[in-house]
Amino acid sequence: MINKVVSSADQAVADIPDGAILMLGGFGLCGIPENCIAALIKKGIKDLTCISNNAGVDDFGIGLMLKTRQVKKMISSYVGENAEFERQLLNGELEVDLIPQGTLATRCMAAGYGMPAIFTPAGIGTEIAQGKEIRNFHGKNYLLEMAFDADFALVKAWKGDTAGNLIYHSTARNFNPVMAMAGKITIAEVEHLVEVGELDPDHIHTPGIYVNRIFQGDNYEKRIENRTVNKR
Amino acid sequence: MINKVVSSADQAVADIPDGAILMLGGFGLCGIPENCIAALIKKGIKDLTCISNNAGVDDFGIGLMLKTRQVKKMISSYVGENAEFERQLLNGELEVDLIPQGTLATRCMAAGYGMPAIFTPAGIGTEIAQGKEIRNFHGKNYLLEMAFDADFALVKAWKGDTAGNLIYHSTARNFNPVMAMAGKITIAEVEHLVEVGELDPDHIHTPGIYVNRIFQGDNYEKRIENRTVNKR
Amino acid sequence: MLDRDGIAKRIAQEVKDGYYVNLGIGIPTLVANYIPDNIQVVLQSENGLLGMGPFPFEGKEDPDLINAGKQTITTLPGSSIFDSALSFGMIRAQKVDLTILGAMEVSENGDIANWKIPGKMVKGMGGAMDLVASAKNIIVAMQQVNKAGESKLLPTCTLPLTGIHCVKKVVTELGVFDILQTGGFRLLERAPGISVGQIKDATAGRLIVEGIIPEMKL
Amino acid sequence: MLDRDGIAKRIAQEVKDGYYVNLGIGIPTLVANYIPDNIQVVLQSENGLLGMGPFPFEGKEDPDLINAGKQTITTLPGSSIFDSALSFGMIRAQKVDLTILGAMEVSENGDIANWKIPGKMVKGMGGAMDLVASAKNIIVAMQQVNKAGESKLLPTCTLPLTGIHCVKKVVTELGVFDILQTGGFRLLERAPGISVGQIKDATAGRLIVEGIIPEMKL
Repeated sequence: MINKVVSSADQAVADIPDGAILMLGGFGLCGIPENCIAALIKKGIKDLTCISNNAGVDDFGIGLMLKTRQVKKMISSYVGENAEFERQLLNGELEVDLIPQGTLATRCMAAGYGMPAIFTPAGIGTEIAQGKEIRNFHGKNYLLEMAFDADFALVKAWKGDTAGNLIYHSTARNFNPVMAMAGKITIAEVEHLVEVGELDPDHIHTPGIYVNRIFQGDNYEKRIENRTVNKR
Repeated sequence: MINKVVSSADQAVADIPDGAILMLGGFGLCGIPENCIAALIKKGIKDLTCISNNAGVDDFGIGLMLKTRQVKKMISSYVGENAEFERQLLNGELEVDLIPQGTLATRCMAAGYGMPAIFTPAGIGTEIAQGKEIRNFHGKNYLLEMAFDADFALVKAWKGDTAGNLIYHSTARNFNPVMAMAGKITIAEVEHLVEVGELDPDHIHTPGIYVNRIFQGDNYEKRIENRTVNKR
Repeated sequence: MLDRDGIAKRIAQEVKDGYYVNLGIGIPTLVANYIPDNIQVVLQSENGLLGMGPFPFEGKEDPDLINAGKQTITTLPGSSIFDSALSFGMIRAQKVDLTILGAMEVSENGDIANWKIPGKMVKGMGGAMDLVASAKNIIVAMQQVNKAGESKLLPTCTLPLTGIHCVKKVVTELGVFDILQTGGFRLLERAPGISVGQIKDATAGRLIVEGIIPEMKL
Repeated sequence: MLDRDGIAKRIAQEVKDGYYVNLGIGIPTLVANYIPDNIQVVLQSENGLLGMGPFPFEGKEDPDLINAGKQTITTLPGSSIFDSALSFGMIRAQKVDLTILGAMEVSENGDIANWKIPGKMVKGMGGAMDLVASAKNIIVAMQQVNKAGESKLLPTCTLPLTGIHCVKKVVTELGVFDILQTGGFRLLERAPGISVGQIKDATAGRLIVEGIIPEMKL
């Protein structure tokens, strides 16, 4: 097998330049590449375009990179509650491209599958369709949407092996597998880095061929955005 | 959960009519729906269109349905060694549509993902491209290929639960998951039918929403087409 | 007049045995509380889960297990997990039988607006545009009248659209309406104590009232 | 003149550390036997496996574990299994670094024919059309001269094509050839004991011979 292990988050993101187009896995605050985000903040690169379903909150996730003014543009489906985000957006300091969540996921998938574009009905009849090609199949209209072209994908998995094979846990899977497939360079951080042979080949969600670098993350905070419980 | 269990292969295929368009999972003789094929032969329906990567061998797999003259048309990527197949084809008794293997898989996937068509470079510059729309993206030509529209998908999994969730074993996975997603009605036969809760949600390859009927198969022969070994 | 739970309770009657259902945020989420025990229903959460269970007991929250509203939840026996692309794949492929959404406006031809108010901070459409463009059966749960007393069942939507020609049924605090293929809100049921006249006054779009309109049973 | 194993041995020199490689049926399969132990290479089998291992020991065959040639094989530590759509997805996305295929004919502009002979029973193209249309680096392993003594390195292919402008390099029993972007077979190496003259006689397409052509080292 091909060994994809790098020693740290810093090393993993060392060559990400100013102005890079990044994908960041996660849904809300669930399954986000916490260590990579911390390393990007430490590194201080600027003018990033971030493709990520959400933009974090003020003090967690991509919100931390907004605070340090490293993000030029967000491509997301829902940006949620984030005061700094709102301030930058209203001041014209931040570009935001809002696109339907399924379109976001499928444009990632298209890149990972080598498909240049896909057809989806999402957005037909809305402002999302403006300027886009519409095509009718079997009586229904679809938008032609292009595969993403991201320089780096930063994903978080539960377990990974040294060959870059990844397994996600529960709904922390979300966008991570499709983004892992879609980056020109894919960087995976994992809670548990194991030797090859420890993962069942049938259980692997992301084959290592899609992963360029993998490292053992640490100090996962795993913030809960909306804690809802039943009383016992 | 919704219980998808039917008592037998016969019950599972009871409403498949003459002339139906079927998908059959498997690659070569590996991971094929043996019990469903036996039930179709017993039922004796005719004029079937079979979308399946291969056509079995003379005495196993879809080859058995060729012998009983139940197949009108095969849509496959490689039909292999099958004397009866060859005889019927040369006599004009059987239609065969040969398409690239990746195109076959992706046209299944497109159906399962609700995408009416996909773009692939496979076949550009060849007779496969004749009459098809070609489109250039980023300097490369792609063919527009349509999602399949199959009446029934017959798949074989290793384990399944009563809610229709499926897990495949090793390379017997092959076309089964994409076909399971692609049938208007999907019928799954499994080596081990278990209760809900026995499968880890993270390990499920085909979510039960795609499966309409599931049954415990029996007497799996699992023929090996090309036995290759190392001497000890 | 129905409260939020009343609307949810009425919508729960639309959920049939064997359905896969996607519940939006807000009133739709409450529908889960009123699904009868004697039918088999599976809830889909578009962040990648089939078989959404109830909230966890305190102390049992798993940050890796949330729903599309980012709430901590649980799985059930028979649940499955998948990625976001497959989640919207099964939605586009119409494997989800019923989608229940909130809305700011619905028009008499089934258009829906529920994601953007010009001049206000826009949070994004999330999965709503995918859901309304793909779902075969969409029921909207909403307040029929806004705080200014204006109807939100309109001839045409005034807000930016989420999707067109997609809403099949609307349940409000006042009643239940089918949206006809040919256009128009056909009144099916009145909320307890609400008259047809009150509903007429609260419907700006074309209202169709045929025969005696029964009061809904909850 | 190289035998089949000789061709495979020479091609193995093209396999670099860190490569993911797809090996076609026939001579390409033999390449696996000659990959040096000191480099890390992963074999992809398009029926859904990364990390193809050797044949199993007798009695250890698993009918559920085969390669694209339907041969019983094994996995290795670090192997992963996936479905056919993802398998061709990674091929189309050019994640596979090197594809080694057999051919009946190759043209001087890199076209390849390897799936169909008119008048003969056609078995199908399998995954070959996907591989040649997508792969960033394709090496063809083939006999340069057929049994009738005719060259199969041609100005243009005569058989139905599998793909166009895709072959980067050809290794035959006589030599190693680059296919130039501008067209033509550029001779890189001679097989042991083979002269440039013999290669010229066996190449119907445009042959480019520049400087001294070394004999290959095996």
